[in-house]
Amino acid sequence: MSAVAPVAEPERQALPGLAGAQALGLTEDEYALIGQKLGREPNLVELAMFSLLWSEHCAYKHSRRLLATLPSAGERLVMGPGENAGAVDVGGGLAVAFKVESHNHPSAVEPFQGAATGVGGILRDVFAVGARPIAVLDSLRFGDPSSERSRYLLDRAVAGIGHYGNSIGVPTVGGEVYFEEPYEQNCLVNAMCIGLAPRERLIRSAAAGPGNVVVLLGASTGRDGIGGASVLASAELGEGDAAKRPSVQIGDPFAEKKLLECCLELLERGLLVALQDLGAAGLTSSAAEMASKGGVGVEIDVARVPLREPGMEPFEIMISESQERMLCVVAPRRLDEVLGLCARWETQATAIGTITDSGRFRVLSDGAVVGDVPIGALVDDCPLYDLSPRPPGAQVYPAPAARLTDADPGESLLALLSCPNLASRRPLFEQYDCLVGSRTVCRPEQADAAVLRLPAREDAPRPAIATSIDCNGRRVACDPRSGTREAVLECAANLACVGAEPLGLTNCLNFGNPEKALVAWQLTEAVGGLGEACRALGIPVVGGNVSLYNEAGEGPIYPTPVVGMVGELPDAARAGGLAFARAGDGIALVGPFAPALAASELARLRGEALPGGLPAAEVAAVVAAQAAVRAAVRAGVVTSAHDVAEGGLAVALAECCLAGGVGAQVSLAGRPGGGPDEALFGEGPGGFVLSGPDDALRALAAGATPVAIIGRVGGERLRIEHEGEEVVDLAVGRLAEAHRTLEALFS
Amino acid sequence: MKARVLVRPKSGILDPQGQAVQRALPALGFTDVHEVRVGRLIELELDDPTRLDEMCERLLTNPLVEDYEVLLEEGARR
Amino acid sequence: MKARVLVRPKSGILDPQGQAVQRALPALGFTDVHEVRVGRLIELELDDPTRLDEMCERLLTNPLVEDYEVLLEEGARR
Amino acid sequence: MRFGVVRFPGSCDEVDAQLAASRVGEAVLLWHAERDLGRIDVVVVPGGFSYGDYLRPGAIARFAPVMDAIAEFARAGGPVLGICNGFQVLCEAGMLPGALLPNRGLRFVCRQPGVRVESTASPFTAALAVGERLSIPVKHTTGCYWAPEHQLDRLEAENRVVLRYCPGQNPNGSMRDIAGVCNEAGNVMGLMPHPEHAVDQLTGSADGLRLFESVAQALAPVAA
Ligand SMILES: Nc1ncnc2c1ncn2[C@@H]1O[C@H](COP(=O)(O)OP(=O)(O)O)[C@@H](O)[C@H]1O
Ligand SMILES: [Mg+2]
Repeated sequence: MSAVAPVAEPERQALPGLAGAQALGLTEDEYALIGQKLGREPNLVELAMFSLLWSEHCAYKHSRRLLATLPSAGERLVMGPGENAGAVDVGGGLAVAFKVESHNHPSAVEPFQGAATGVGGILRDVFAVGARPIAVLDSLRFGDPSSERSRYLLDRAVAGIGHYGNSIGVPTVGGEVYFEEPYEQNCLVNAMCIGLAPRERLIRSAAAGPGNVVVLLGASTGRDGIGGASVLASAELGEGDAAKRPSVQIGDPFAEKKLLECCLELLERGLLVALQDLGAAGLTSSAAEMASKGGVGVEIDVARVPLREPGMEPFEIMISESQERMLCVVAPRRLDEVLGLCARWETQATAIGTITDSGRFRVLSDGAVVGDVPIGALVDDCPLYDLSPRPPGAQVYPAPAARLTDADPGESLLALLSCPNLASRRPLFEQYDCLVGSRTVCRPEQADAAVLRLPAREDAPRPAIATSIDCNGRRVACDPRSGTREAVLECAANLACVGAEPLGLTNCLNFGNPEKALVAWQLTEAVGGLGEACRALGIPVVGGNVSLYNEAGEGPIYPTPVVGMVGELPDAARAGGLAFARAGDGIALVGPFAPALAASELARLRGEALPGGLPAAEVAAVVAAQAAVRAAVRAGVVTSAHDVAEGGLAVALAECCLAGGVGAQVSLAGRPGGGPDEALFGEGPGGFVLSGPDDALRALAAGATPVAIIGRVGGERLRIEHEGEEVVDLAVGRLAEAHRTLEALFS
Repeated sequence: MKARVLVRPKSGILDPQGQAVQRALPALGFTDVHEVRVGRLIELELDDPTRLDEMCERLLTNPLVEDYEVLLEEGARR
Repeated sequence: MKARVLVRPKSGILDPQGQAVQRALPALGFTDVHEVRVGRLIELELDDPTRLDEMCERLLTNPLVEDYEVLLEEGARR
Repeated sequence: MRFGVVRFPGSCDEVDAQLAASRVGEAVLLWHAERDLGRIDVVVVPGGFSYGDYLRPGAIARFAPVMDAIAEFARAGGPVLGICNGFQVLCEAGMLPGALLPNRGLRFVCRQPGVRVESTASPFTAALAVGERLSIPVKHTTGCYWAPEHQLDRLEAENRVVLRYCPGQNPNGSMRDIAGVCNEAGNVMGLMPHPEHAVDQLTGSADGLRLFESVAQALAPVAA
């Protein structure tokens, strides 16, 4: 095509052509477009770079237009989507950065390393913006634990998360796990990280200053995950997975701990112009994105990159996904100081290139040009695709297997407490250090959200943040718009129960193949519901991640838009717990709760088909109820607060009893015509169980929020009456025994 | 009979333990060690060694990231 | 030259890893394994094997709870 | 009253230990590569994963330059507290008897067991009473305390088992429920529970602070 072919060793530069492009996952049109942008055919290095940056994983080609509809502005927003992690202001000159990301396909291939490197990756995103990671949360989905594969994935993924988080010294303070058949072949492993930084020290990733030096920090580069981004993250899993295995990445939390401390100290001393993590597509994406954001060019010499394996080709070096590496831009006069500090932290640091004003990404190998592409073409010119959504005529997901028949309410309650989706998560979270950092005020199972203390400030001696991560994929499968709205409301409800007000939200959209009309519809509806709920709460989406093509065998996973939220509370000492604690306290059901059995956990146990829709929640009324609960908790007038979620009111009551080791007597009235099961086990947003002195509970009714005093704390049994008839009478010890079933999966 | 299975990280696979040990050696005065890999040793007392490979592949090792080698007690064979 | 150090828990020291492996075997159809011990394998590439014992005693093993054995590449000697 | 808290590459709880110690005195971090401790009254070898816990927990850290200075400090009678990874380091260094083996359950365990004070022979428990029950979290994978039977007998006879897990609450299979021991002179103590994570009721318990207060009190006449 053009005469300005790059100078290079000719044998390395045989042109891969269209066939090569297709092998790397590009379409014919995309290949033609690359030729147009370059004015010639790309060589292997260039094509490898394009194939990754133009992959779904990096270019968001099927989701970017949808994401643009999400609210991303707000009073407290410091940094929104587009940076490695978004951030909100938490007062006192501090900002909290946070993001959730998926590592689904690597975890399906090798769960321990997949989950571990997932944590490592999200930590880097957070310290890349200059924030010290202070908490991790995990969100997991597996098939039913009756399958050996699911148990293996669960066991190893949990071990991997713990291994990385514990070793690097960041507490894992919360998370969630669901077991549903559609995740059997395609598990989900999402990890969220929260970081803390002085507001003015947050750094962006835009490179600047032609002549500045590009320094690679951290581990040596090996053949890890070569093709990982395009092969593992963007293609459906299926036959031949074994062949993808050699690209497994091994996490080294020790290396990352040093890298983390080193980067934070470099920033604290003001030695860096820009900082960026190396994630998917390695050097290619990090350098290209930094240059693109800064409107500059970049030159990298692959011969200077420290290698772990001999004989690596330039293209391999450019796209390797070796872990525990960062890229930074440094002014030449600061270089020695930077290298010295890195040596002290035993972190390898190598000048591998320079910032230029060419607007081009030039790859050199020992000085010879082996690739030369316009940065704009790489980063911005990937074609975006419109989705072709079509709602399904009927529910496409099969009914879950029936596990419970002819049960009375007491038996149903025990079955629910012991079912894998509701049983105590203790066997998981005891494998995570939830304490390191000395900030953890509310640990797992003590409250609905984790609470982390912030440094004291003049107007507040014990300020804190709260965080939660949520999504019930089965409900999203029933109704992607309502289900996603519910996930956001559930997250905010958890925050309200500890007394926290939401500040911002991050999300990870785990969906199937967006080229299918059904998945396109799920995605469109879910993003619509996400935006609606955020607007109702008045909070921005600060960032997130999209993981598509989550299918294997029988079809797509349940659409799973995982929502992570961060909120603030003025006084950590008043953080609300969920435990019933004082005999004699009244128990109130608060909020516009309209329980329905369709799509509930009980319906799942009974093997009922998924309905094609959920009742529309009155979002404004739910938000108002959250505000009322939050105010009561903050005022310190109630003893406990817990939201009603999976398993309905009876399970919520049982959880409050279990947390406090005390019983309760409750009397319920039902909807006319509705039986006890609906009142006890029906689900829906907007319900809270509060305990405390009766007058404090009654005072809650001053607003428009419905409040009903339904019982009293005390004794050693949970007794529930429905319409005057006793339907549950169980010792708390019996509830505890039922709740412990997950232990068996980890022995 | 006794069998030993030596399990090591595959070549090309990152071995953080080996690296850490290697970096620690010079300070102890061992300056001539060029490479260290850390793996696992599994010693078994069993009757029938014919299925050892299967055992290694299914349970004892992670074939994605590890290689192994079986050493049998002298005189024994599979 | 190459050296291998095999490290195992001393007899009498509880080896929960070995026990866990042993418990897992019957379910996979391996019913004839009477004992399993899990230890460490350290492979070194070094010039001079004479100080290997010292290296083992000071760093590579904890002599209180571990035994070791050194295997040298064939033909090599200390 | 000045605490020095060691920072190895891979330490995680050193800042928490520094914060805890600074509730009763001054506290500074000691870089692993230093050979000189400076003016220090108490050394804390903190928790975490020094050198990634690679090879064996504590195996590499014990050769850090700062450890020679700490051994010297201990020989001169200076109080040294090894917490979790620090306990492992002190055992590997031969400054405390025994070894820490993988937990019986083979998994990391983060839990808040009850711990009983068994001896006041160490300055870290001198101000406590034998039989007191403390609530202090543990979090580790390699915390099963082991020593030969005859040595355990001797430790008990010499009053050197400082802390035990309360009955039924041993999280790791430690022999004789041992959670912490001290050296012959009593000035070097190691324990698996993390007293630095139990210094404030707000984060769960303040019982661990007692150990820091105890050593401060023990040293008070000297420091004065
Ligand atoms: N679902 C989403 N909602 C909002 N922002 C998103 C979402 N998915 C991705 N983003 C934003 O798009 C940018 C690119 O994401 P990603 O490629 O995952 O970043 P990185 O390479 O740093 O991991 C990030 O700023 C991220 O926050
Ligand atoms: Mg990033």
